[in-house]
Amino acid sequence: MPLIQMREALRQAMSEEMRRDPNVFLMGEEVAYYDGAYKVSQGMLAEFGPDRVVDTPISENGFAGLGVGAAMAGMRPIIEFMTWNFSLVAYDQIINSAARIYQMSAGTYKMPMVFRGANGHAENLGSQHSTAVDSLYAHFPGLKVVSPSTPYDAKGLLKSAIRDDNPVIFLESELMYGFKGEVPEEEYLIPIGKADIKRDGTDLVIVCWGKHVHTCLRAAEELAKQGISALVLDLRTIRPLDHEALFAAVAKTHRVVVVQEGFPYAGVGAEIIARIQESCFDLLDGPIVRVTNRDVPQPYATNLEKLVIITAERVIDAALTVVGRK
Amino acid sequence: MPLIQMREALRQAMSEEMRRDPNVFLMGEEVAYYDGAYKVSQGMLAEFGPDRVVDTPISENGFAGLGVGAAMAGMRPIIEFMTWNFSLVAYDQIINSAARIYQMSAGTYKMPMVFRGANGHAENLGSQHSTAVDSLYAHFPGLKVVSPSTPYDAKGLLKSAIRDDNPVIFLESELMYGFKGEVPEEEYLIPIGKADIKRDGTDLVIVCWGKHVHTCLRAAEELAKQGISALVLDLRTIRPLDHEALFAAVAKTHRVVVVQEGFPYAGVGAEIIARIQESCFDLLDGPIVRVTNRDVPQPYATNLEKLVIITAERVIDAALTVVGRK
Amino acid sequence: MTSDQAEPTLPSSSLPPIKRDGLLALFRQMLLIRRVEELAARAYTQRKILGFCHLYIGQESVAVGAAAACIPEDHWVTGYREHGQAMAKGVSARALMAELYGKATGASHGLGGSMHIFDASVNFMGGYGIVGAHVPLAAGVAWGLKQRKTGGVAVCFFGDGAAHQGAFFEALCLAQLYSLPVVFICENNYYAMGTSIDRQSYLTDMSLRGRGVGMVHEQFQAFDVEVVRDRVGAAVEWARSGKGPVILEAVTYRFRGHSMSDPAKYRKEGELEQKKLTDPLLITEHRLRDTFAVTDAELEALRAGVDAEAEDAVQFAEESPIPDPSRLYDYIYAPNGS
Amino acid sequence: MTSDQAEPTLPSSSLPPIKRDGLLALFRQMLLIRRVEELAARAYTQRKILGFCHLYIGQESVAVGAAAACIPEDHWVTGYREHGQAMAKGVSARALMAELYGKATGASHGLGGSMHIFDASVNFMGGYGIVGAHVPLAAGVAWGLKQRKTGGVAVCFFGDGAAHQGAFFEALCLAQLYSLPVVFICENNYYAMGTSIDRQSYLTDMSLRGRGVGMVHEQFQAFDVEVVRDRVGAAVEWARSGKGPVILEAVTYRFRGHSMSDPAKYRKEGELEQKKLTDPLLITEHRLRDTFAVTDAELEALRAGVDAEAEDAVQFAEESPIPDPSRLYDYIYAPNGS
Ligand SMILES: Cc1ncc(C[n+]2csc(CCOP(=O)(O)OP(=O)(O)O)c2C)c(N)n1
Ligand SMILES: Cc1ncc(C[n+]2csc(CCOP(=O)(O)OP(=O)(O)O)c2C)c(N)n1
Ligand SMILES: [Mg+2]
Ligand SMILES: [Mg+2]
Repeated sequence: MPLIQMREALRQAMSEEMRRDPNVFLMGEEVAYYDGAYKVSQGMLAEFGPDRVVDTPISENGFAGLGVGAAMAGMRPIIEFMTWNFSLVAYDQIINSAARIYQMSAGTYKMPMVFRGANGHAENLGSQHSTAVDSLYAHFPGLKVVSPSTPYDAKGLLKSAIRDDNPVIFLESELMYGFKGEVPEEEYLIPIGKADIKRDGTDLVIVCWGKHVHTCLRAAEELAKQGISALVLDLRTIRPLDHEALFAAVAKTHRVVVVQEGFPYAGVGAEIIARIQESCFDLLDGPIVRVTNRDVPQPYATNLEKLVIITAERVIDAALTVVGRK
Repeated sequence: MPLIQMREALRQAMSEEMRRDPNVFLMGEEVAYYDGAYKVSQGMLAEFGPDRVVDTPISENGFAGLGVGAAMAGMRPIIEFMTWNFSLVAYDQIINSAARIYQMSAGTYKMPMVFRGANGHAENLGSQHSTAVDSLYAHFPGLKVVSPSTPYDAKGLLKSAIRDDNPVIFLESELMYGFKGEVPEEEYLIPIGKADIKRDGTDLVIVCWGKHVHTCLRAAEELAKQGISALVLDLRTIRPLDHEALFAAVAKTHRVVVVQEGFPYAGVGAEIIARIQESCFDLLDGPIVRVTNRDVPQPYATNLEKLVIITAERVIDAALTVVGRK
Repeated sequence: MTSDQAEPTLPSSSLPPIKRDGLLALFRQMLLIRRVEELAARAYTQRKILGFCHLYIGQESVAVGAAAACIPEDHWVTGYREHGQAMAKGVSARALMAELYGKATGASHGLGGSMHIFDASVNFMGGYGIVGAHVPLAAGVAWGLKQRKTGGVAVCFFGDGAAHQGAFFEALCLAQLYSLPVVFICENNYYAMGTSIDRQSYLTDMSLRGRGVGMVHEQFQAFDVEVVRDRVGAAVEWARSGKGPVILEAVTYRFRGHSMSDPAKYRKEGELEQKKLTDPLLITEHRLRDTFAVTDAELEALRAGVDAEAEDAVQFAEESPIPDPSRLYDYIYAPNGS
Repeated sequence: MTSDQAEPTLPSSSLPPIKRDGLLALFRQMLLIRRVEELAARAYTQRKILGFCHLYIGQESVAVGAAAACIPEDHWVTGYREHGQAMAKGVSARALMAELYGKATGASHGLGGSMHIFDASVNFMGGYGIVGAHVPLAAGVAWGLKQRKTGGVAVCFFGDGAAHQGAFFEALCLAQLYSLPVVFICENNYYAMGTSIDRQSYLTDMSLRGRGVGMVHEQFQAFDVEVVRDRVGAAVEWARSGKGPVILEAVTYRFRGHSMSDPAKYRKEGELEQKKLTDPLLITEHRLRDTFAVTDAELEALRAGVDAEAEDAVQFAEESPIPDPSRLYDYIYAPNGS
């Protein structure tokens, strides 16, 4: 299987779907002429032309809403936010338009569209450019929220997202665009809503998604050396949650660490804890431990930033705590 | 003590603080000439004049940002959103400006301001006008989030919020503006960050805030008739959470119901559950039960709406479940 | 870098002058909207209609004149004060009234209510409650109509208040940049809730927003349905011919409060009475009598028909079933491939 | 309802013509900014400065000319490309460079970085990363300055790209409605990242946005620092005298990529070379020589002084301590009454 970068996998997904369906188009800042701020859409303008790979001015609220309207008029837009930080100026359009029109029109207008871009912290970008938006979107019925951790998953999930008749929030990571993985030549889809065991284990489950799946895999490796067998469950889809996979992992291990980028308060991690304790209370040997960013706005300086973000060490610590070794 | 409406209590708080400090001003849609969309600011234009009670065009993003800038220039703005639904178009200003400037300027510019308005569902307003924004703001360090349930609390908390040197999100309720309660003539403050036991009890704690404190008190009364003694803990402040009061109530009752308006996924309720299980795991007799809105966009029709919102019956049900009577 | 660009002006429309039957039909439509809303107001006071209910009374000439200038392939997107546009575009009085009643037979099956009317069969795309937020949607609809080469134009209605929202501005920029077939119609009814236009804005002609983005713009007095038909006609022709978007300001007036709970004390003394002299229904009735010699008897018959249709809508709404609770979870996610 | 309003134009400023020493000082300031940024670029390639680093090289005349037109009581609010404005307003090269290095001695103690420079002692109010979002802040600063009768004016810098954001538009509307003492300066450097002005906008003169809201507006070529001083001078006088806000477009050009990672391949063939002929440093150097007979020796001495100051800033940054980890939680909430 060819080894390709995450950005190429995403590009393949978009290009294949655009070849398949003339209604799919990509719109966002610098996606066309510049070949993408992070080169995700490199070469797509050349293949599909300026009507289907569309540069916008800096008007996230405007072009998010434009995407919604286009979806209602029969298109299948892919709206790229250069990073999800900038989606906050378009928040109303995503919540009050994209997520709600299908319901408030009683099914008259479907919303087949994808919002995608880089989520969460990159490096030394400071507080305004490091927001993880997972919970801000997962909160709302009407949206699906996906966050892949490998090129393989990214391609299969993005293709499913583009074919989905509902608005899908697709969370990528700037730090992962160059990450390589195997992706088959032949077409495949990965269903939205299915978690994936990235490493099996018996002593505890580490629940994670997106870029921190790799942090967790590194932690699991280290834990293995200490004789602790960690199951790394990659949710892949944040909304809807794959209860079956989640609860099965809890039933198997009885101990849980949840790793969630971003702030703890009312984050996705809190939701996972709430659901596990609601449904698997008696299966738990002890409290679930969360690993999140420290609860402070992201500072610029490297030494402070390192204190704030999630590291394998912090995941290991949490794992040792839940297995009673700390 | 005089019995006054919630709207009057809020007005007293603002007026007293405006008399006390010339830098305090109120800005928002219809706050001045119209006397407030919900008459909260009735008469204030007459007393304070158009420089301090200021009508705006429909530009929430603009005037939220204007408030931030004014705070940086030494004012203490109170920014009214006619309802918090409309704050979603100003979301970026609240998150990326108000909540973060103090940190990213390393303390150079404080942000002494209040954003306030009606939160959550009113009646038959449909999906775009019924959003409970609690978790969308409580998620972010840098913000304080307050939600009073009585005129007494509202006045004391709003005065504290106006004097606070940080941005405070103040969540009121359209359905409660006419709600009456006793408010003393003499000045008082209620500190931000302190919960209040609105009814004591021993069998379970019902954690709640804002308008649903009353739903919970009704439920507690009904439960009492069935021989179940419920402690109703009114958080009053959602961020920062009063851990002391919360954990004490859990330690006392061992059984918890969390009542949170709005959607469940990554809501404030999930956070409360996460914190309790993190800190009081061994104190719990069984799973904490959440009562939230049903996880659907708010429908217009009354019969559907009633199925979606929180009712005393649903709280009673949850209480019976946690005490093992169901 | 150009320091300025010439501002083109909109020509007359090429629509033929309206004939007797045509004008009678427009009059009937305006009257029907008025009557249906009067009955809605009555039902509201009876608490059969709940929540917000924003009446269009006084502004009927705008929606009806615009509809007369459009073809069925044109798609409309509006704010929350949309009963008039919905009916003008073809939503039946029954479907509208049943929606206001929150009934399963309503245009949005009772899920939307007054602010969220939808009907794909007549290309009526709602009905939105966040002021200004639907304006980008209209640009997107125009994008879709253009890409799919439907020949249709998007028409977007919004108020003077909405012309202060960032979403509105961004939509103008995008529509102009991409030369989208969309006509923006600002219905300046002098007020955003209780705030008069001169208290919310330095400029009081919202079509001038177009100047800031290079868009063709025009303000016109919209009390006369024929004028509306001509000016909107010119604008949709412009957009349809590929020349790009247009922004119009239709100067109008609302006779009722902002919503049912608004006593509208903010009006100037005598202002309402003054404006009622230009009631669109009056103007068109005079035209019918003066130019087309329509008789009292004809008008009486027309009125009776309208009354019957409006009352029938109420009865339909009254008798319709409420939404089936089992459907509550049906509209969160669309089943794929449906 | 008025259909239009006369558009006033901005008079000349009443600033006295600049003298030899004055122009030398402006030249020195521009050169210092240039030099500091060149050293920042070097440090960036050495990975001593991280994250985003947007250089102002080529645009120095705008910030320095504007500063020459302002008084200390004027407050500045800017975007993320603000090294030049920060220094022009009085932030020291040391405090700037240390911030870029993420050191405790930086303007924002290492918490902000390149995009978030703050210094209350010179009324430099940052430094914001969300394009356009700081424009309403400037209106608010103006509100505060006006209410507190400080005599100060708010000055807001932003790019051509920012003039497409809703926040920007809403801020213009509010500033005009409330007649706030604020000067909006759009630095049109031809590009928003890789998108040239004519590819992002139908109108390419962003000062024309003012026409949509009735604001006094003017575009001018900003390569000559004296011209900037005059035009910004006229604008701040206008605002200070209570006449309301002004929007200016300063036509400029950035010589480097958007950020350090941008190879800027999107420029037209020969465009950069062409623009370098109007390098603000060149223009002013010629003026100094031609009009004020400044000698080679004088310029050499000036350059040496600038180099030394810039190198000193680097050394200061290098030697400064990193932020104390114990302070991580210090800046989430301000202690009340502090
Ligand atoms: C973003 C937002 N802010 C505020 C409101 C509350 N609101 C509803 S209608 C309205 C006035 C709108 O005025 P205008 O646009 O002139 O339309 P009109 O009501 O006159 O038709 C306001 C402030 C809202 N729905 N959305
Ligand atoms: C809301 C938002 N969208 C996108 C970005 C990413 N971004 C940063 S700078 C920039 C270009 C801005 O161009 P302009 O306003 O002309 O300023 P310049 O960089 O030329 O100084 C973009 C798109 C952002 N920071 N904020
Ligand atoms: Mg209006
Ligand atoms: Mg630029």
